[in-house]
Amino acid sequence: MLCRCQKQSGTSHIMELAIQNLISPVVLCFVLGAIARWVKSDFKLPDAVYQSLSIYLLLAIGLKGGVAISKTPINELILPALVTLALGIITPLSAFFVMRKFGGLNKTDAAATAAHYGSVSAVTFLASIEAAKLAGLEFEGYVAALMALLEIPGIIVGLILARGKGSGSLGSAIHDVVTGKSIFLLIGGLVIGTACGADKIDGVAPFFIDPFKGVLCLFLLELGTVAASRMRDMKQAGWKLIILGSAIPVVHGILGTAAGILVGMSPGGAAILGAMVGSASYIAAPAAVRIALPEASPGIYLTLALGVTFPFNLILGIPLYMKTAEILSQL
Amino acid sequence: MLCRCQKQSGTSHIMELAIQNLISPVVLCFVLGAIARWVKSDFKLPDAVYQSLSIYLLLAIGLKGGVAISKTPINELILPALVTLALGIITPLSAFFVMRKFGGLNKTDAAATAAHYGSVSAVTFLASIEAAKLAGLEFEGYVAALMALLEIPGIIVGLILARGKGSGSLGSAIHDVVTGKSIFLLIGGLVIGTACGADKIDGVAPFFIDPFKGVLCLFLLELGTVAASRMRDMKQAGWKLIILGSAIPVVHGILGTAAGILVGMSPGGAAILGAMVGSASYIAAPAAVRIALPEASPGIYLTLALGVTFPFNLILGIPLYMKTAEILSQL
Amino acid sequence: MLCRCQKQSGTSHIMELAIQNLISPVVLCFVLGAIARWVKSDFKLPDAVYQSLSIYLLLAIGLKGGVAISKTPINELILPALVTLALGIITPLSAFFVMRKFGGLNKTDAAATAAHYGSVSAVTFLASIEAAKLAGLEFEGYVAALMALLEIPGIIVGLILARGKGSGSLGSAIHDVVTGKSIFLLIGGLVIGTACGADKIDGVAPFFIDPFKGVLCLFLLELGTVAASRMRDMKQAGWKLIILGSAIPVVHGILGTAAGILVGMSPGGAAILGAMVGSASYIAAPAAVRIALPEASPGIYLTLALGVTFPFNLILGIPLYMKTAEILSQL
Amino acid sequence: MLIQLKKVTIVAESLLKEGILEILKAQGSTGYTITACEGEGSKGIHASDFEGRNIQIDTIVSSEVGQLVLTAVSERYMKNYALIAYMNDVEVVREDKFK
Amino acid sequence: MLIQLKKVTIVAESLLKEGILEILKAQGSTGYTITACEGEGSKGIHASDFEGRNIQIDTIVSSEVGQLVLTAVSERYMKNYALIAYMNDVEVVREDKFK
Amino acid sequence: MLIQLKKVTIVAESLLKEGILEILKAQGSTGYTITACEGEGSKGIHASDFEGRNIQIDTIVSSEVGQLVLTAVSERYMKNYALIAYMNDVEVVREDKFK
Ligand SMILES: Nc1ncnc2c1ncn2[C@@H]1O[C@H](COP(=O)(O)O)[C@@H](O)[C@H]1O
Ligand SMILES: Nc1ncnc2c1ncn2[C@@H]1O[C@H](COP(=O)(O)O)[C@@H](O)[C@H]1O
Ligand SMILES: Nc1ncnc2c1ncn2[C@@H]1O[C@H](COP(=O)(O)O)[C@@H](O)[C@H]1O
Ligand code: NA
Ligand code: NA
Ligand code: NA
Repeated sequence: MLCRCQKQSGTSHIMELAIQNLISPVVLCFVLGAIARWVKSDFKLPDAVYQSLSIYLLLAIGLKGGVAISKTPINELILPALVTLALGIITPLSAFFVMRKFGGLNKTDAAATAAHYGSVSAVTFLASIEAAKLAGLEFEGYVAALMALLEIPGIIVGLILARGKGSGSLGSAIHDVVTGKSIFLLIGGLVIGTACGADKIDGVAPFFIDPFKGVLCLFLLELGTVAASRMRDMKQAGWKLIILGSAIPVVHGILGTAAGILVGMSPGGAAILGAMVGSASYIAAPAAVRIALPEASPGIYLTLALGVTFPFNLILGIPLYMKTAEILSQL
Repeated sequence: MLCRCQKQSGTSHIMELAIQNLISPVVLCFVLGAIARWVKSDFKLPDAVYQSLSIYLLLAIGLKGGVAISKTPINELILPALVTLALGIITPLSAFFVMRKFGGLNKTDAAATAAHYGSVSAVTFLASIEAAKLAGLEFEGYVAALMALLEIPGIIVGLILARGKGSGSLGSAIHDVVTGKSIFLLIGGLVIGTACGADKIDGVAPFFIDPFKGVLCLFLLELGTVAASRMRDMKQAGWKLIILGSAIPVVHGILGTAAGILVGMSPGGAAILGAMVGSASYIAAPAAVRIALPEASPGIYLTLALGVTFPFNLILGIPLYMKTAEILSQL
Repeated sequence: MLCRCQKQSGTSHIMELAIQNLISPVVLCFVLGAIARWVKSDFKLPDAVYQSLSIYLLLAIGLKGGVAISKTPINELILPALVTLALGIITPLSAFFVMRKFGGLNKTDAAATAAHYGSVSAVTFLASIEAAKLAGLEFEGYVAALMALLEIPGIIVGLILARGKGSGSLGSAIHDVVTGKSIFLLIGGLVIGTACGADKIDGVAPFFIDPFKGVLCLFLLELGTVAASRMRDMKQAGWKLIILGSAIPVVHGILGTAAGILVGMSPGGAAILGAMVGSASYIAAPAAVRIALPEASPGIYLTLALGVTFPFNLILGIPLYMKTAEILSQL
Repeated sequence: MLIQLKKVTIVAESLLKEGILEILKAQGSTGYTITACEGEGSKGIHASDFEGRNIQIDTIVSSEVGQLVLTAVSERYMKNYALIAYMNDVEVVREDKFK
Repeated sequence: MLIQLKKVTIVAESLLKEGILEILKAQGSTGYTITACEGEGSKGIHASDFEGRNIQIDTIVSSEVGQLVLTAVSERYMKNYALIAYMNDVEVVREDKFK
Repeated sequence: MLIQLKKVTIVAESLLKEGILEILKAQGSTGYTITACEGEGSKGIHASDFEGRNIQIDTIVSSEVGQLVLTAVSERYMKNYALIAYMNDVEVVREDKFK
């Protein structure tokens, strides 16, 4: 009875969290961008600036994460890192299985989609951090390092799953993934942040740390217009896929959250890990998949990642993972 | 006698205000930009960045204004809002009348120009805020909301004035105005700011609020080069129009200031309202007018708005409205 | 014996300084950019943004320098200014001589290179300021004004040295140099900063001052990729030139440092002056030289300035000048 | 394997983008490429710098569609707006993409 | 003084940049010009907005090289990627730059 | 209604912008369109990244003016600067805009 009662209050709490999460500059800017597209406004962030904001965000995430690593004893990092790597291998497999079995996708499309769900969406990661802060939850600073770890394996597993189906060598595909600008900047930032430590990074905080959230708003404004375009393409993906695009993040997200709690992370940190695991990449993965798996249909994987799963996580997923973390941490 | 005496000290005070207003980073950057053009420097802010600065400024104005609205009891807002709307309908009519009667413009050109004077220049608004701060004047935070209100009706009245003269439907013209990026972002920012309130907007203040004035400097640097090009086109407009382009802001500006005082705004707020009413739009209005009134000559309306009225207000108009507000508030 | 002992500890101290200098966000971002090029990452800061960061940095240097000038009694400025001008005339002559005598360059190429070594690299200047801060050294705020002074004469002397060899009029070349965007913005910023003074510039500090170092990081990230490309072109320049490209900054840098100490500057300020004098321009000079001396080979002067001398100063030169300043100031 | 088609190029102030694209679609063009550009011509003034500079729109079409596009665009915009339009021969791979 | 050559133009999603440039080099082109652009065609979706929009690659080559480039590019990319390719005649100054 | 003219295209390092535009005006061109671009050719190095990359300048002119422009540009710049220049036939609407 206590359990059910808790569950009920939990449910209502999730709605509150969801609403509190919704009414934030970050989420509302995303919504505003989507509206811009829907009302056919001519708003458009110039390409050069949109790309530069990406560069800024990834480098800044890296720097912040690096500082956190420099403060964390290595043995505290090992377990979360291993679990993150494991999740980066498991989740593309489960996504592949689901997409083949229930989604009716061919092998290449399923593998391409799996690569996206195995990797991570940097913006979902950031949104989950904002949500955790808003909810007053503490979290481990090294989560950004986990994000970097989570980006790569999923993509590689996805490409391996598609193999045989023609396409180039795996080696050159992996080189492309690792030197691709998004992962390169993230890892570069992590290394610089770790090497410099908190004191020296402090000097660049007024650029890389303090205005970060505002820059994220501007980025999401543009991402909203892009996501809204993807939502229009949903017919191509079909209803079955759209439902799976909401179900997979729930499963993966809860899995990630539970794993985080299990290895002793704080509820906030576990929820953030859950959001990462539940998210689907739409920056690093699409570029890699497009080159390595040209026959896969971007109309499927991009629409799922950016048109379905990203908004789902932003609005419902993240509060759900936070609530899950809270409940699990009390067990 | 007291009156004359006051007037004299008033006059000298205006000069002081004007000089104090002139020697500010914002104004001097505008002047530097104009000089760049005059000495044929190759300085040029890349287009993509200039557009992004506009986006930033409009969104930031909106957010700030929204926070102010969220703090203001609605009944305090009603009267200033109504008076602003009224001014947005009256001023294009008076500008139309003057341009037809004294400016010798044909109906279309007069209506196009009226649309500009009926709307508002966001940068003049910002410059008046800086000037008010510099002069130590308090003002109402909700003025940004008034600016949003003032942007639209003037353009619509202008388009109506031109009607009959061929051109497309008014409905689609209005759709274009409201979804045009400048007004869309301003209103979007207002809504987000109002919904989030001060606490949540605080998190993005290091991006949207603190560096705002510096960004404005960079924007004005480029705007200076654009305005200097317009000043070269003054021959096309003719001396008569240039004189009117300085007289109209004085009349509208004093009208706006007086109206502000009348509805109980502070001297600072009334002066800012005056600057808005006295200003001529050169972002939203030109785009709308160009599409809806193609026969109207941009060589007239753009030169007046950006080459004559904007620098006039920046240098002389704003101090004048501040002095006017001070005098009227003491009556 | 004391001297030798000092020298030893001095040497070790230089290594420490060099390492401390290396492990900073600014330098590591430069290295990261170079690595991006070496591993063939597709990282690239869009051109429009790179140009805008230049604009930002130059204007900000100017504003800061202007504030410093507004606080400094003129008579304190005169001596350093005169010595800077003298160095701006001497160093292109010595570079020309060395490049002709030891570098085996023809007259035009030697003059073109001399113009670069006579002028100053803004980014080296900034890096030396960061290094001085890191080392806890105080320095004179007016060094930015010295930098502006040092930019122009070297270029003009270089062009004069090349004369006779066809090419256009010196007058129009000088006009181009002075109205070229980099020098125009620097001087414009200085004038605005001086006119406004500390109080008014304070209002734009959250944009122009606080995030400055972070912006510099982003700029150096891109500059690293550009410099790495230049390093690839080193074969064209040849080993003799590469050695000279490291020797000249040492000589000029120590000369500049000594001159700074001589006119009574602080050790920090003298080291910064040394870094400026030892640096070679790769923004203002190349543009001017390319137009005025088209026969000169960019493969030589650009590679020397950006591929050899800039990284040399960043990593070894600056600590050397700081150590030199320390030693000389104790004499 | 190469087929003779026309490339129609329209350089115009960027405000006209939507309208020109509508014309292209209506006249039977199956695709287009837009490039940002600047320029000068007989009409010195552009409506708004906030709206960006000029755009160049290229579309590969059959000769007949090309004629129709040029006529429609110039009739609708040439008088009042800054705009030029021209076309030239191109040899294209895979003609089926343009039908 | 003017020599008749071909200008080959390829408009493609920007991810293909490296691959296309490799083909150009392999087939004997001595230079190229790249412009950023946007567009629409038969393939609506592009891989990643982070990677930038489309690119247009122009290369001035002899007629034979032009044929080779068009064939190689369309064989390698036309099926799966958003790409068009065409060429037209140009009269060029200083032909030695293109050999 | 369509008139045969020439489109002259010049791709050059962006520092040359002012000089090239002067030549255009002097030789009788009535307008031009500039696009930002990047590229590679025989001259690997460009003067300054701060000044931006290459520019492409297009101008629609008569055949005679085209010849003059090509000659003037190549004489003045071809030797020392990174630059190519060529022209091709175009069919233009409203020839009066180009005279
Ligand atoms: N002769 C020309 N050659 C190339 N582009 C031109 C020419 N004339 C005009 N343009 C372009 O077309 C735009 C509009 O021209 P206009 O309507 O003549 O002002 C200009 O801004 C240029 O970009
Ligand atoms: N008919 C066309 N005319 C001009 N550009 C086109 C045309 N069709 C396609 N394109 C360009 O080529 C790109 C790829 O086309 P597609 O493979 O058909 O999607 C588009 O994004 C356009 O930039
Ligand atoms: N064969 C070519 N095809 C297209 N563009 C070229 C070609 N050769 C050179 N270019 C362009 O012209 C510029 C200058 O060429 P160059 O003088 O050969 O270095 C290059 O940066 C390219 O943008
Ligand atoms: Na994931
Ligand atoms: Na007004
Ligand atoms: Na120097």
